[in-house]
Amino acid sequence: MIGSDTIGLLLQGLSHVTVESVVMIGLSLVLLYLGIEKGYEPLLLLPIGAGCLLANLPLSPLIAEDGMLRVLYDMGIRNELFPLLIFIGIGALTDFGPLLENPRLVLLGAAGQFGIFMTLIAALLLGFTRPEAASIGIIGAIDGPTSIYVSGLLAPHLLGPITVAAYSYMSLVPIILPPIMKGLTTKSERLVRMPYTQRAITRRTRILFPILVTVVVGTLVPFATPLIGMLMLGNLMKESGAVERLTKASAQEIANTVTLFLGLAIGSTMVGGEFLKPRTLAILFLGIVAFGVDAMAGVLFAKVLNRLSRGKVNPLIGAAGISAFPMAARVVQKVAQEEDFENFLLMHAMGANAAGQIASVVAGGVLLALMGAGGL
Amino acid sequence: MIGSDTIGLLLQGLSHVTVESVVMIGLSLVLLYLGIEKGYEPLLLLPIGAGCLLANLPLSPLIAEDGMLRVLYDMGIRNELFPLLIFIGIGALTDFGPLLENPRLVLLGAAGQFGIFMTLIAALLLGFTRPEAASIGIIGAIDGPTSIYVSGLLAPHLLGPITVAAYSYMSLVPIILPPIMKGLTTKSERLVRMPYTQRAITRRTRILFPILVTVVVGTLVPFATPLIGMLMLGNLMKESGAVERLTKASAQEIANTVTLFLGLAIGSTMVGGEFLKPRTLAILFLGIVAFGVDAMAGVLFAKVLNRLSRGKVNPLIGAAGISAFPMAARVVQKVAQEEDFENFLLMHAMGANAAGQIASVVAGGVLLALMGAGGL
Amino acid sequence: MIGSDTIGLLLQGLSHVTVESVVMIGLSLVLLYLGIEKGYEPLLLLPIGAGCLLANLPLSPLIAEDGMLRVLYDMGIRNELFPLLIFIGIGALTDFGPLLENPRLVLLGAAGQFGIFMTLIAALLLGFTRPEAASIGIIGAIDGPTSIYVSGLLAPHLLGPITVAAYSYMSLVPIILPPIMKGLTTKSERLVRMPYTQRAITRRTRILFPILVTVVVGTLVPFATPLIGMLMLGNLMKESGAVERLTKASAQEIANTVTLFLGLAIGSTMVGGEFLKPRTLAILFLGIVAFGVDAMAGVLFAKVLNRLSRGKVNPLIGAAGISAFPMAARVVQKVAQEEDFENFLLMHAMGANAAGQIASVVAGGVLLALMGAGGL
Amino acid sequence: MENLLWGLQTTLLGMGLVFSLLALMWGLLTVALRLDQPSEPAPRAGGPEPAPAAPEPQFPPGLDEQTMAAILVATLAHRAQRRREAAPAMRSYWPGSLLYASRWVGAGRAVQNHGWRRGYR
Amino acid sequence: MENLLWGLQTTLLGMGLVFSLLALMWGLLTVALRLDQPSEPAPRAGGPEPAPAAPEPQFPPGLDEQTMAAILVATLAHRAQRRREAAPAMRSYWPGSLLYASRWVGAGRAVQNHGWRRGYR
Amino acid sequence: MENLLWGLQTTLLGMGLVFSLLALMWGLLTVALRLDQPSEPAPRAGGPEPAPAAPEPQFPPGLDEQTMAAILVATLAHRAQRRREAAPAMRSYWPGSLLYASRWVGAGRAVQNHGWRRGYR
Ligand code: NA
Ligand code: NA
Ligand code: NA
Repeated sequence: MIGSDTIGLLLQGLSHVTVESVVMIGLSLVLLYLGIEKGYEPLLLLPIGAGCLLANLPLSPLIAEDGMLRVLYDMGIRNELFPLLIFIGIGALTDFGPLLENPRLVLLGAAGQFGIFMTLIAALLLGFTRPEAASIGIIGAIDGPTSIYVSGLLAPHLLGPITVAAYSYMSLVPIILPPIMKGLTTKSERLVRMPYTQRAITRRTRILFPILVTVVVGTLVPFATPLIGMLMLGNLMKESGAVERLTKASAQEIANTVTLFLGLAIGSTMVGGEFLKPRTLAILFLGIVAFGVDAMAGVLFAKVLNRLSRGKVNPLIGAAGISAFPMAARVVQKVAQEEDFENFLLMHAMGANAAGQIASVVAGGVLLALMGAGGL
Repeated sequence: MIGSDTIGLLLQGLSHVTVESVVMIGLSLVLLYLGIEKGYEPLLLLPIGAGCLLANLPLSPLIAEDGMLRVLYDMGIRNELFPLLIFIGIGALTDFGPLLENPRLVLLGAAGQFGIFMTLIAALLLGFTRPEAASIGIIGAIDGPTSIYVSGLLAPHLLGPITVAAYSYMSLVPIILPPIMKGLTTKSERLVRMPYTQRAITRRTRILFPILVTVVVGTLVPFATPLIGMLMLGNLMKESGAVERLTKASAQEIANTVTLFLGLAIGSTMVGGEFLKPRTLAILFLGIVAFGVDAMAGVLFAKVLNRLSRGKVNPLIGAAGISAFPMAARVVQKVAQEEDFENFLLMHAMGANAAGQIASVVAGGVLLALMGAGGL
Repeated sequence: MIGSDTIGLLLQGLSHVTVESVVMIGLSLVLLYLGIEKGYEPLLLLPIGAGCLLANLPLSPLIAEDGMLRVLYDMGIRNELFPLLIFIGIGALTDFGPLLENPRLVLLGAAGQFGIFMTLIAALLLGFTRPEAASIGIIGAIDGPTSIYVSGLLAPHLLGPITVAAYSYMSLVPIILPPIMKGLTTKSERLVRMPYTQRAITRRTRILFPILVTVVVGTLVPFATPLIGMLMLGNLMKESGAVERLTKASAQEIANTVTLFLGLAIGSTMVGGEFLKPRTLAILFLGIVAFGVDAMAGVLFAKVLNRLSRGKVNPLIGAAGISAFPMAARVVQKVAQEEDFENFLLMHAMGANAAGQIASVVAGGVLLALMGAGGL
Repeated sequence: MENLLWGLQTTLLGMGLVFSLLALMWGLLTVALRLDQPSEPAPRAGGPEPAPAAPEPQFPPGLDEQTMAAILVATLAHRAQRRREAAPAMRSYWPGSLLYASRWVGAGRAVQNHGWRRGYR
Repeated sequence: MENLLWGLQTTLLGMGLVFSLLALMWGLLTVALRLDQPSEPAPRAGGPEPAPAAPEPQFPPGLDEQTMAAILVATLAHRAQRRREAAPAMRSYWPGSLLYASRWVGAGRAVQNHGWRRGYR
Repeated sequence: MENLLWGLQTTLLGMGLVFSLLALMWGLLTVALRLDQPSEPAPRAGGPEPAPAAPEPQFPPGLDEQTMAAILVATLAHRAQRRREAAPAMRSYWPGSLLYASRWVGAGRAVQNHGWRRGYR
């Protein structure tokens, strides 16, 4: 028999609407707006926004036990499977050729990770714990899956804001970088043309490169093995040309499916009270610090190289060392062309950018090692 | 040493053949025949038939512990992941434009759910328990994933016959509907031409629609959040046009893979003694009741609208409110053309049909809420 | 505070490099070389090599708890899901037409499994346990997923070397088979032309064939149900023509994704001390025995058929009965053409080859039954 | 008997809820659509401008209209053929989907394109 | 020693089972194929009708046979090129698969198309 | 305060490690690339041979250069159109990827193609 209490129970959805949930739904609408209308990394922000919206509906069964969003979270976030699978696809789409043609660019990638550590210190000063600070710092890797992987291990409760910050700012790279690049360089520096080598990269080298990097980095920083291993596995599959079916599957079917699941699952971690704390704002603020410091360090280091090489290095390409593959390289080319339309820096910038990609992963592993070794 | 008992053990397959298993294998052959030769929803009936066949072979390791069919069941049926993933794909393939052009059609979708509750009462009278009766009633949603989702929660032991009934009758819609439509309408009613509005639906509206529906339905009927949320997520991805890769993955790779796994897993629940009970026949009978009552209620309600609008609504489109997307709309157009070859009802029928799709999901959530609130 | 011990901890990767891990990494490089440069089944050997490399890096987190390679292993190797999914795709790509046109070729498939049992005996003599010997023998099935399935059940610790042996030798079929074929046949035998029947195979027969085989084999050898069931499910989907989307998904998206995961997971089982034992060499040696005995038995049995049919059977097609689908059939055609350019044996060889595919699966099931019944 | 009563209550409550929810959606939709209209400036203000005259086709010497037409037909036929042969991955919309059928739908609409609000019988 | 005995038994039993099962399958197939034949009405009854004569090709004025051929060749070459370039998803059958090779297979069959039962050497 | 100290230490150690690792990689790469060079025999030894003269284009009678060009253009335009329309699955490389842009990249390189080691300003 259906009693009078049933009616009350039927309205329990409405009665569980809270201020927090309304604010969070508003926030998810903002994420959807940024993704759809503003075009900020829609492949990630749309699923994250949708996951956030669905998780904050009152009494949402999707995040209850056996709820779909929780199933997805357990399937690939808790064990870090999803970001690693995405890395295979990224590796399959990355061309390390420009880096191989000009190996000295490797160092630019290292400089572009300085923001990670500055942000870590800033986060400590704001009162975050060490693992939290390291997770926030990793926004400065400016590489989505690396941020997800590291913060998923060190501070899973901050996964939501960190991922959102990482991807949002990454899509803002064309806006964030140019003022920094112009402010730190002189016009004559920006006019430097960089010559190209005649060096032809053999297929053998292209195949050996990912293997070599995996073995060296993996041996010296075991914590980086999963990240660098999957990135280089994808690259090896592409360069070998022997397993086109697998390369395509990694870069398309697997990457698309995992991106959708990953976004939904990360969005579902952004629930009400846990998210709506001042620290979320602090993370968003620290994220922009991370991007800025990265770019500055990259450009300044490139200026040093410029001096050392007696003017043969255009300092602009330092900004491509921050990672944000491959947008940063295009921004560099655009800024260079504003000064000299015929200056063709793209391939050098691509080299620095690929170096930044590797350096981000290395920095992620180093950070995990430092936390695992002496920080926890 | 291989002894004489080994020979006996080798023949244990043959010795475990039972009457039930033979009957079930025969039944699986019928399902395969319906799917392959008759073309009744082969995408579902072929995997279901195959799953049923493989599960009923003697001592089948596929349904033993760690057997593949059981693994698939645990992967996506027990936690309802598979029907929800399929809903993303359905949403990505559904065009709510015709409904937005003519929002009053929404009510036709509501009328087309009457069969759910009539069937529930009939099932109660036949002696089914309340959760079983509700699960059987949901066949009247005339929407595959909704039926699987609801009966998977309320009465998983009936999942097999309910799914088979839902999909079989759905493919019979072109045969079931016309006599009901013709019997309940007059020739002059069937001749009514419905004019089209000049209304243009902006992209903004198309994007806001899925979000709005998710928030409203999810807040008022939390039990419907997973179903409506995933349907609308797929639609949002499509209409946004910002994540084509994810839309394609949802509608193709994910949908295809999940359909295969879902069918196999559901087929594997139809095992011998558990299935071969009079109640299975009763479910098949009640399923046809559900379809009939749905169609009648839809047409009769459209007749009421016809009166209220002074003859501007063709009652035939009521039959499209039952869901069975998108077959029902085509059947309506075909019946209308038999009377007047130039009558172009398709877009109105599509609107009613999309309304039926939403209403089915809402009805599924309402049913779960009523069961959760006062019925269990 | 970071103390002096941290520096030691940071170098723990280097300090955990062992002789075994270096040797294993060298071995993984050999596998990658064979796959990429030599083209030995790169779809499997590249992922296996990569998995082996990544698992043997010092302190590899990929094989720690919740490490990605372990997650993949648990996802699809422990429960045998992956090889069975691959079998669906193989079934979808196999054409049993040539076998149906000439059903007597079925027996050639049976003869081609003799190597399984000879190898089993040889392995017993070398001191392997019974389950290990059976797992090594199954290399003689000359069918990748069957080897993985059977050895995964009987001796999972030998999965790595057995899979590597199975796939490596399979890609060597064009080198292994011709000398055996030529050594065991006379020139006049190799010149035999085999006529073709006029028999047209109806669609009905093509659809009934996979169902019939599943029911018969599954009833008589329940242990073979998963293997034969999935192979025939794929074939049924293809021949029915009713579920093209599912067929395509099985043969492409699912097959590609699972192949990658399967290879990585199997590679990750080949870790240091466990692998570097004399028994691994023994397995590689026994594998080549299995291939040789299979081919010999197939050719000799075909010679018997040649006598019985008064010279109407070309003994070369016996070599196609070993399975190794579809390479073996092409090798047969090539050897036959060396003697008589116009001799067109391909379709007969394809028939024998398809028979070998079925017989391999049957033999795998029989072996499991014998082990389960009297051998463990 | 108690079950029957429960069933009737469920029916009443269930259909009531379904209808109310969809009616609410109708209301919201109507409001949303009304809000949406003003954002589109009336496109008819001032009447449509005459379309610019199509440029006269120019043929290179030695390539007359017939040849051009043949090339065009061959290309179009080939394109259609490719489209038919193509795997599902190539199609933006599935065959049989609403969008794919848009030309037919368009034709049907053209026949009946009368305003919804104006009297029509 | 015991192991060896067990191995021999396994071999005997195993090969026996494999052969029996496949022989059983042979029998079933033979029966199934025999049952299948009657359902096809003999297609030769009355002899095959002569194929209708191919229509004479019609060329539009100004577009002679050479031009038509050139257009055809360009289109076919382009199609083949597209096919080669296409991702695997575009192919109905995998390269090297039996079905893809059907023309070659057909040719080979044509050479040797003699009844299986009639004497042939 | 202790946290700050830890942070500074982490920064020092972290950036030091990152720089060392990448410097190590630079060294290894340089060695690897140097080892790689000899395997390619100097292609310039003896100077490049003159390319064989392109064969003169042959036109069938009735199909002049203009028509050929028209056919070619139609085919190329169609191909480009197909490529643009194609689903991602059809493209070997994603639009915007480095490889897809190879012609532009090539052009840019041609402008600046001077040896890295030779003096250049
Ligand atoms: Na970075
Ligand atoms: Na419905
Ligand atoms: Na075999």
